[in-house]
Amino acid sequence: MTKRRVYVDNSATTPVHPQVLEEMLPFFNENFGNPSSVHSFGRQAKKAMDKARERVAVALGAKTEEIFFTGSGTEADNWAVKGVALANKDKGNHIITTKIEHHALLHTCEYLEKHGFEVTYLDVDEYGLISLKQLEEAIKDSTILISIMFANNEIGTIQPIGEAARIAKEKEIYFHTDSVQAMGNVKIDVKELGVDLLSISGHKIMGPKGIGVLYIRKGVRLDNLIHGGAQERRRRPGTENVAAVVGMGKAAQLATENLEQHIRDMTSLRDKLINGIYERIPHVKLNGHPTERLANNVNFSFEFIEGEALLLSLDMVGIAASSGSACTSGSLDPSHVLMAIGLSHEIAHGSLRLSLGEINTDEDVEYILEQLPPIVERLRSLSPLFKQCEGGKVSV
Amino acid sequence: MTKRRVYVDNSATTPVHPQVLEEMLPFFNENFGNPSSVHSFGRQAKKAMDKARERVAVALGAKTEEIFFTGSGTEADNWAVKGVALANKDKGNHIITTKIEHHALLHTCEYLEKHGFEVTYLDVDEYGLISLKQLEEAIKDSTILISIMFANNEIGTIQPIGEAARIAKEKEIYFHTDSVQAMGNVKIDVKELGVDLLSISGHKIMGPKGIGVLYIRKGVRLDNLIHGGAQERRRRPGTENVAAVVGMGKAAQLATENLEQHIRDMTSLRDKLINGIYERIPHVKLNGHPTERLANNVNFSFEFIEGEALLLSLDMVGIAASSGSACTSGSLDPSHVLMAIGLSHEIAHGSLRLSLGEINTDEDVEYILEQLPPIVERLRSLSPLFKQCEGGKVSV
Amino acid sequence: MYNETVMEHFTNPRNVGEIEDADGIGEVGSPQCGDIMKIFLKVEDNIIKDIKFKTFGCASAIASSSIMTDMVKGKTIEEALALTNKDVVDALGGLPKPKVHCSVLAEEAIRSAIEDYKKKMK
Amino acid sequence: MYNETVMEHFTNPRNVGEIEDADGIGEVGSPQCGDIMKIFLKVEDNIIKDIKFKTFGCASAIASSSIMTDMVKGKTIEEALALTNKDVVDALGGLPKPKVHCSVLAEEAIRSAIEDYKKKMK
Ligand SMILES: Cc1ncc(COP(=O)(O)O)c(C=O)c1O
Ligand SMILES: Cc1ncc(COP(=O)(O)O)c(C=O)c1O
Repeated sequence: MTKRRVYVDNSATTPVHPQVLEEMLPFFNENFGNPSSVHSFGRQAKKAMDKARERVAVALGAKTEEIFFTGSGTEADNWAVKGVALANKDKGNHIITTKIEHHALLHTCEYLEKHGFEVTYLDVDEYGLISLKQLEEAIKDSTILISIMFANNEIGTIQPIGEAARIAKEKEIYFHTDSVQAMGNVKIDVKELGVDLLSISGHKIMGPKGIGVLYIRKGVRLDNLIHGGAQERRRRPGTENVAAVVGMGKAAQLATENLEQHIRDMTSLRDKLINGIYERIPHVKLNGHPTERLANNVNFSFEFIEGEALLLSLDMVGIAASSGSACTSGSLDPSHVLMAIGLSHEIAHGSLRLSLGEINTDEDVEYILEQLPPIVERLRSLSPLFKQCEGGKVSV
Repeated sequence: MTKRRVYVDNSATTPVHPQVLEEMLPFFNENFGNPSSVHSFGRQAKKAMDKARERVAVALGAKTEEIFFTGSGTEADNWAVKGVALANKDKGNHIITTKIEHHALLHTCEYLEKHGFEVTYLDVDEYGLISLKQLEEAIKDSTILISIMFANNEIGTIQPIGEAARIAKEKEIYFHTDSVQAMGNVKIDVKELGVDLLSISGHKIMGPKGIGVLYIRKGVRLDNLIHGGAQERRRRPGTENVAAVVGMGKAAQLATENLEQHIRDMTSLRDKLINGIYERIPHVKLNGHPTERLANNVNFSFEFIEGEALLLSLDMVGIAASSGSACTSGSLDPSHVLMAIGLSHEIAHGSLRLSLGEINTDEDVEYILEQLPPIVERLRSLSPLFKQCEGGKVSV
Repeated sequence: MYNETVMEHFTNPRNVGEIEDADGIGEVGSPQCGDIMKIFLKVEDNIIKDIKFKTFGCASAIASSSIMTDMVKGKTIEEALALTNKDVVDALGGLPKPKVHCSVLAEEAIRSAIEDYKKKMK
Repeated sequence: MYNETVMEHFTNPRNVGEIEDADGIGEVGSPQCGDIMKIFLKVEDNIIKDIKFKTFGCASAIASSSIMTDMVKGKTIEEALALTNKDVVDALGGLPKPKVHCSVLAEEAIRSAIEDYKKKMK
C-alpha cells in the first residue's frame, strides 16, 4: 500500500524548491571556496554571494548593501531587537511589540526586560489585529524600537505594517517587522512600507534551512549580535554559508516573481479548505482574520478534542499538519497566540493549522476534507466533553 | 589548456566530503520536515538530528545532551564566551584568553570589555605557545572564564590544552577552547582534556558551511546567545538546519575514524613541503612551532615580498593559498598572530599559509615546489627591499 | 515519538465509553492543562467487573487511559489502588518524558473513581 | 577582484628596475603598511626621458607603479606633476575601494622623485 502523503505544514517549513537546490549544489564541493579568500575558489564564491544578495535586494526593494545574511530567521529577529536596543540605550529603554509575536521576538524581549529594558506588549483583537490607536498611545519618550510581525505564523493575520511604520517614523522610532511568514505570501517592498529592519527566513519560502536575512536600512544604528571576522561588512561574522546564501537568493527571486499567481492559487485552495471544513464538521471555529489573512493559512479549533491526538490521527492517514496545543509545544500552556485572541484553554488545545504551499493541489484538499471529518468524530466519541444527544444530532 | 588547480587553503575552508554530501541530500526536499513537528516528516528529521548528535558526541567523547548545534564556529565561540560571562557576572568579571585567538574570540572579548568585563590577553612565545606559568599568574579571584584556542588557524601551533584546563579546574574557573582548527587534525576527547566548553565548525572538516557545535559540559552555567523557540533544549533556538546537522554528524565521524591515518598523511605532505621550500628558496622563515604544530599547516614568511602579490601569482598557476598580509584581510595591519610571535611588519606581510587537506596529493606538493620558487624570485626582482649582489648570490 | 504499543492503544483504545449506572465515577484533569480523564466503574464483590473511560487529551493520555482500564479490569479494589503511574508507563513500553504526566493522570483517575465508589458505598 | 588591465600590469609590469645614474629618486610608503614604491628618473630638457620603479607591495601597488611610469614617460615635469591618483585609477580601469591607496602612493612616488630631481638641480 503506498500511503498518500499530504504535507500541509508549510508554515513550519517547506521543501527546498528543485531550482533552488540545483543552484546550491555546485557550492558544496565544486565551488567550495571561502568568499574571503583572494584566490579563484574564493572569488567564485564571492561572486555567487553578490548575485544572491542582489536577488534578495530586488525581492525586497532594498539596496544590496542593506541585505545581511544570518543563520536563521530567529537570529535576524534577535539581531534586530537586541542590536537596536543595545546601540540606542542612550536614547531610551522602551520597546513596543505585540502579544502574538513569534518566540524569537518575545523571548528576546523578555531577556531584554531582565537587562533594564521596558517592553510594552500590544493586545490584539479576536482576529489577531493590533490597534494602531493603542500603538500610538503606547509610545513614550523613551521608546527606541517598535517591532510588529507582518503576518502571524499560527493564525495568518496580516497587520497594517505600512501604517504602523508611518507612526514610528513620525516619532523617529526604529521600526522592525518579522516577515518570516509574510515573505512569499504578501508583497513586500521595504521602501514603500517604510520599515527600518525586516527579517525573513529561507526555509519558509522553499529555500534551505539555516539561513535568514536581516534588511537593515542604511543609517540604522545597531550593535552586532555576533562578533568576529570581517564578513557581511563586519556586521555578521562567520564564514559565509555560500550554498545557503545562493539558495536564499534563488528562493527570494522565485517567491517574488511568482507572487501574484501563488497568492491566487493559495487563496483558492485555502478557501476550498475553509468552506469544506465548515460544511462537513460542526462545532468548529476559524481562528484568525477572515480577510486580512495569509493566502496559505487555515487555522481551525475543533471543540471537545485535543490537537496532538488530532495531528497523530491525521498523520496516520498521511496528512502532516500542526497545532497550537500545549502537547505539541513541549510547554504546559497552549499557544500564546490563540490565548491572545481570547480562546479558552480547551478550544485552544483543539486547534489545527493547515498551512498550504506550492506543493499542494486540489486533490490534497479533497483528501483532507475526506479524512478529517471521521477523525474528528472518532476523537469526539472518546471525549468526556462531548455528548451525543438523541437523534444523532451533536450538541454540547 | 586545462590548468592544474591545487587547493591548499584547507584551513580557510574545505570541500564537503562526498559521503557527507550524500547523507545531506535527502534532507533538502525529501525528508524536509521540521524536527519540532509531530508528524512523520518531523519525526524523520528528528531522528536524523539524533543520529548526527550521537555521532558528534562520540567524536568528541561527550554525552549527546552536551552537544549543541549552532550556525557557525564563530557563533559557538561567541556563545561560549558571552554566555558564560553574562551568566556568571555575579562571580566575577575577568576573562583570560590569548593574543592569538581567532577574531571570533578576540572581538567578542573586546565587546565584553566595553560592557564592564576585564580581559587578560596572554602573550605567546616566538613559536606561538602560551606559558602555563603566565596563565596561572593571570588568574584572579574575579576570573570566571579562561578561553584558549586548541590550535592556531594561521601558524598551526598546538597549545597544551589539557594542562591549561587542569589549572582552570583547580581554581574552579570555566575553561573553553576554540577547536575549530584542531578538530580533525588532533585527537580531541573532552573528558580526557577536562574542558567545560569546546567549539568546532563544520566546513573545516569537510562538512558543510553554516554549522558549528558547542560542547557544553553538563552543569555549566551560561546564558543563551539567541532567544526564541524550544530547539536544542531551549538553548539555541531557530528551526534546525537538518541537512547541515546531518552533514556535521557525518563529517565529525569521518574526521575521527580516520584521524590517525589522516595525521600521518598530512604530516608527510607537510614536511615534504617545508623541507622543499627550505631547500629551494633562500630568505624564508617557517612560522609557528617546529613540532607542536598541526599536521596540515605550513606557514612561511618570504622576505622582501608581499603576501597578496604572492597569492595572486600562485593563483595564476592554479594554486590556492592564503596570507597574513594586511592586503588580504581588508585591514591595515598584518595578522595579529604573526605580530604576536614577534615578526616585523614587513616579514609578516610576506607570509604564506599552505594548509593541506585530504584532497591533496604528493603531486600537489611537487607542483607547488616547482611553481613557488620562480614566483618568489620574480616578485623579489620587483622589490626595492631586495638587491641582487654580484656573482648571482642573493643577499639583503 | 510514541512506540507501537502506545500507538496501538491510541488507535484502538480498549474500554471506551460510559457506564450508565456506574458504581463509581472519577474525573481528573482540566481543560486548562489539556487533559481530562473520566472513569466509570462497575464493582462486584470488591472486584472491578467493568470499567469504561472517556478522555480529552493527547495520544498518550488516551493510550494511558486505555491500558490502565485493561490493567485493573477484573482486579480487586486493593489491587487497583496499588497501581502506580510507573506500572502504566511500563505496560505501555515507555512514554516520552514530557508525556509521563499522562500516566500520572491515569493513576489519579482510577483512584478518584474508587474513592467515589467507596463514598457511595458508605 | 582585479580587472584585466590591473592583472596585465601586475603580471607584465612596464619599466621595472633601477637607473644607476638617476637624476631623481623618490621612495614612498613603508614596510609597516606593506607598500614601498621607489622611482628612478632620467630627465633631459625638462622631459622624463626614462623612468624605472621597484615596488614592494600587493598586485595593485605593482600595477599602479607600472601604469604610472608608463603615463609619465616622455612627459614634461609639469605634466607629470599634474598626474593625480584618479588618473592612475582611471587608466587601470578601476581599483577595488580598499586598494585605492595604492594609486595615491603612485602619485606620491612620482612627486617625490621629481622633488628630488629639482633639489639636485639647484
Ligand atoms: C580558530 C578558528 N576559530 C573560529 C573560526 C570561525 O569559524 P566559522 O568561520 O565557521 O564561523 C575559524 C575559522 O574561520 C577558526 O579558524
Ligand atoms: C513569524 C516567525 N518568526 C520567526 C521564525 C523563526 O525562523 P527560523 O525558525 O528560521 O529561525 C518563524 C518560524 O519558525 C516564524 O514563523
